[in-house]
Amino acid sequence: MAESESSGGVFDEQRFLRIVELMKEHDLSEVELRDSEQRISIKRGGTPAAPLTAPSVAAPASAPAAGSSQPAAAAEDPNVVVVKSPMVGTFYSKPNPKAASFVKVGDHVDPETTICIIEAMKVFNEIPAEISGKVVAVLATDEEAVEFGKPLFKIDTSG
Amino acid sequence: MAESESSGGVFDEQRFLRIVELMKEHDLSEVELRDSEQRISIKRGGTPAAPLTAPSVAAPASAPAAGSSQPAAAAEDPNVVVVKSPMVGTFYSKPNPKAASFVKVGDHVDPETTICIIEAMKVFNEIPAEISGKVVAVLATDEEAVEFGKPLFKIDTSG
Amino acid sequence: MYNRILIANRGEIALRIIRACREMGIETVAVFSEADRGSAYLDLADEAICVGPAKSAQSYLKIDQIISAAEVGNVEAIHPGYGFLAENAHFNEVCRSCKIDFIGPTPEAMDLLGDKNRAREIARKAKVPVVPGSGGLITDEAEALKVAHEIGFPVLIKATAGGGGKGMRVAANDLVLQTAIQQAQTEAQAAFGNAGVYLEKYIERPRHVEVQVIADLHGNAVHLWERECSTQRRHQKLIEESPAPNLPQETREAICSAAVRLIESVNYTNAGTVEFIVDQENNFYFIEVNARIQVEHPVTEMVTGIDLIRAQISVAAGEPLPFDQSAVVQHGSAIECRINAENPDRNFQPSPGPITQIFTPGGLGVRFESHVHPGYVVPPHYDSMIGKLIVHQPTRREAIACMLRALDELRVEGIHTTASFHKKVLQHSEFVEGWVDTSFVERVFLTK
Amino acid sequence: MYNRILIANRGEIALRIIRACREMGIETVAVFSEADRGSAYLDLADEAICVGPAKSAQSYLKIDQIISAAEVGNVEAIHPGYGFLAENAHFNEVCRSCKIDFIGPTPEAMDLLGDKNRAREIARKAKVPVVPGSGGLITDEAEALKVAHEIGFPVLIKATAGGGGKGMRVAANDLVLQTAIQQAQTEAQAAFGNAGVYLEKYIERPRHVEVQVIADLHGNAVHLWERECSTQRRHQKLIEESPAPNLPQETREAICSAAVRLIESVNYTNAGTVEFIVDQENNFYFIEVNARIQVEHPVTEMVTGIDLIRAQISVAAGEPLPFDQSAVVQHGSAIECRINAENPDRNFQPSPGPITQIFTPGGLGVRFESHVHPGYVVPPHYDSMIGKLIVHQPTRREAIACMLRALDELRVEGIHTTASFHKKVLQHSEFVEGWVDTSFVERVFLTK
Repeated sequence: MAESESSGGVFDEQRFLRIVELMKEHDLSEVELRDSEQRISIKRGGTPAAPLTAPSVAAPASAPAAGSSQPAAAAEDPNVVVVKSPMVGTFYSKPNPKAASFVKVGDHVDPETTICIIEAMKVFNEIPAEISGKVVAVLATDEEAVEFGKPLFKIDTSG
Repeated sequence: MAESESSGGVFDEQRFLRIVELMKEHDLSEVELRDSEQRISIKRGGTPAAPLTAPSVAAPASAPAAGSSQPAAAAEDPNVVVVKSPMVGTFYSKPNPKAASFVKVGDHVDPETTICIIEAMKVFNEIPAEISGKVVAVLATDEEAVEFGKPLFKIDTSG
Repeated sequence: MYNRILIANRGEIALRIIRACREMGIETVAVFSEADRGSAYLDLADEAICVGPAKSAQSYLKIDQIISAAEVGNVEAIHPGYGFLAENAHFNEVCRSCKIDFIGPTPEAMDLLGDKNRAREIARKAKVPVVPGSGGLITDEAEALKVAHEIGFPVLIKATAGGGGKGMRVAANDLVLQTAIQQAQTEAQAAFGNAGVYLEKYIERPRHVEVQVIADLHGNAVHLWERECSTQRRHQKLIEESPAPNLPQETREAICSAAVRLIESVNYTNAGTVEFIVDQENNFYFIEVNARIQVEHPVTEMVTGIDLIRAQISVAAGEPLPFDQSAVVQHGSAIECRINAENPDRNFQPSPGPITQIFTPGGLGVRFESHVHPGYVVPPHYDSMIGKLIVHQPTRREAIACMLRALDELRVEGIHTTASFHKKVLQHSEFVEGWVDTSFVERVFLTK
Repeated sequence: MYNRILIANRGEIALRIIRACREMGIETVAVFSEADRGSAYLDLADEAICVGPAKSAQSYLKIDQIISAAEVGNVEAIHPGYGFLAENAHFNEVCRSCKIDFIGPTPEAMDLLGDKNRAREIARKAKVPVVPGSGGLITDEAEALKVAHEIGFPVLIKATAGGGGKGMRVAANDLVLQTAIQQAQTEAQAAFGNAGVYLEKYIERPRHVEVQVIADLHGNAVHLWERECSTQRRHQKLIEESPAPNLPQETREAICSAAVRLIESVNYTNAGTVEFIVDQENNFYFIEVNARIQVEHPVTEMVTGIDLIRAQISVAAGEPLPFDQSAVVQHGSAIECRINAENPDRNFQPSPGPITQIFTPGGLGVRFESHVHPGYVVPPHYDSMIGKLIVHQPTRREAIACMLRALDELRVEGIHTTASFHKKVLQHSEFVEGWVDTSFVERVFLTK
């Protein structure tokens, strides 16, 4: 068995490369070979025609963010929620230049905890966390212009 | 096992290539062969989204007919060859209105047998069969305007 | 001149303004809702700022968000386009208080003309004809007859509290008027709890003719001639053209002068449209002023050769109009068809969704104004217009032929559009001969 | 007027002619090679006939197949477009013998002007300036000096059997001329086995200026003013415009009158272009006549408002020109960029293949003439031009700004195009100031 694995088993690089070569040569997009317990399945070229119909310069307006308060990085960790800006304006992490930040990484926040200020039309809007958890990242910098939906904080709701 | 693997196993390159060849010849995009534990699955050409980028109204100028004298209906029967018009003009099946047709279905033709006339610029061009075989279909009608590459006859070269 | 402006709009008009700015060397800040995120036209702006979710009320109509974007984007002026905040005098006022130029008329002029009755008053003072009427409630038959004889039959009886045709009656002579007055009063009482009615001259088969005007901050006001927009469905314009066909030259000149007179009387500035109805005898009556750029402005641009968006921006920035009245000449004939994502075979039901493929028409005299592209998804949140097809030819006959071939070239796959309906309209004898009135589309195509 | 014509061409010019015919109510028969089968523009013709395989020699250039298609298609006339058979006097003759109108000049006029030397003779007789020269071979130094003094230094010594620059020498004074004559003779002898040389005035940094003309069958000939086409790479025009910048009005008028004089002297009919070179002192010299419509005809259409393809078809059908000289006025400024499927970063190497996606520019003053569409495959068999981007604006400065924004909007994916190169050219001070000569592109962009 050990013998066959090196000279024809599914992990045999020579055979693998040979199949890939044949795929290129004959313009094969997908190959699957199976023999009882052995199985080799290779796809080539991938991402069918998506780039054709939806080039980067023209990403369709199809899939708008599902809602500004949804976690944006769910794939990372389902407990980590991204708090997004509810408005256009200028971000401030502290009530005044000499004060400490409202929150910093590691802090625990409650839904009503003010986490930052967004200045819009000369009005300083205190933004509450709206959820409970531990701040794991601050994603905006002081005096940064933020648009609607801009990620501001990551908060771990399991914390 | 060793025996079967070299002379017909799923990893047999000869067999693999034969399948690919057949796929090309018959323009197959996907093949799956399964026999109890053996399975061979091959896809070719891919670009599943072709219909999106190349809608019927805008069939790309990509794949011109491979050549006017190639069999057009190979999938039907590899022995049946379609004779196409080598020029633009008017099709006549007989030398004059009162005469019999040059050929009719069931007739045997040789390469030099005149099978029709194409009139172009007042010149009556006698068109030879250019292959041997039995006429199995006449695809143009008398006085029909035909373009370059228009199928005129089907000839069974095995007959 | 401005260095940087914000465009408080979306879609084709946002792209139209971006194009003008790029040509003028002005930077642009586009705003967008989440439904428009990723639209290709946003890439052509120097900056694009998301101002809210898909719903207009929370994005394109949200004044504080737009102003905030203007501040963050550091712009000197805002172009409102049409629709959304374009005729919102309050927004206009807020811009002023924030020291951001609003590219349009002043809040005062907008306010003054925004009320239809006040606008009619202004028109009367400027000696611009309005539809003659009783001017007040009619209480009895005798008064009704007197007024009717003054303004001339036929007359329209309208409920003062009315709407939707309820309590409306047309009377063509004394006899009919006498009975109709009572019926209308009874009907109005039943429908609105208010029996008050008034009389107005009934205009049979009216045409919608409007005049493009523009004025600078230095007292120069000019018109850019008229547009004919009678091809409408449910008061929505479908096809617009310039010049208006079959309009005597003296009428054309009289309407255009009246429009200038009216806007001069209120010191109106920037671009605007003065709308009239014209009856079958070419009498014209002022209806209202649209204090903004309009969807159909391109037909005027084609025949005059003047870029109206550039002109708007220039005059807002304080520059004098670069042309005087004598330099504004109509050359040839221009027609515009609004291409909507609607299914004309299903009562013009909206047809949002992905445009899998689009082939745009081209060639001499063809202009396609559209922000859509292959892969674009028409959002269901906004109006259904996906583009405007405009043609310009030496004659109206040639313009119709050119539009028909351009409509044939336009292919949109994935959604339904009104292109096929336009072809039917353009080939109808009434349109071809240039005698369309505002009832044309409903009368000819939509009654079964 | 014709009911049905055949278009003996492909690609953008075939589409251009189809569009004109549709607008005129004329049916069209398109021909195509197997490489163009399935191109979308063929769907816009009333009939499309395959005339052969991809190779032009066996399809678009095959006279018997084209004529046969015309007979089968039952047309009254053939429009040859440009290239292929457009200046083939024999084809023109065959059309006549088959009683099919050739939409272009007569075979006789074509023949007469097809030979450059004969054309120069005709020009001389019509008092149209040609580049001054010895008129015959120079045998010794003394004669060379005499001729050089007559025509003025600098002079160009050219081998009579020459080509490709071999045996060519520029001489700016007597001394250089004396040595150069001998060197040139020796070099010519070695290269061509023929020591014969002649002298011609050397034009430094010449500009290419050409005049659009058209004449009907009733003796009316007019010009449609000039085009400047000095932005060339390897004698291939890249950018064309009208009017020519920095050309004094009297020179403009003199060149245009000369062009009309020349074509009138040979009873030329239909559209044509008279090409000149203009030196830095605005002296102009006749070069040749292109007896056909040209790629760059749209810039003339934009500034004059005249549809040249329609005019060609009308005069071929025997109609009088619908305008006289005084009605042909230049309005504004138009520029055309040829968009080629070439990679400007790799020495303009052709880039055929599938266009996976294309976004076409639009808006006021922008015209895109192209037969390509998403999914179109640029065949490797023909020239690399995939479209022409044309803009029209009130001034040249605005036209350049408009072209730049339109080039930014144009996005072609899947293949390389020359769009990026055009942007560099349009922003170069020499172009912006309008002082481009025919060496500009090579001198500024291609020498490393």
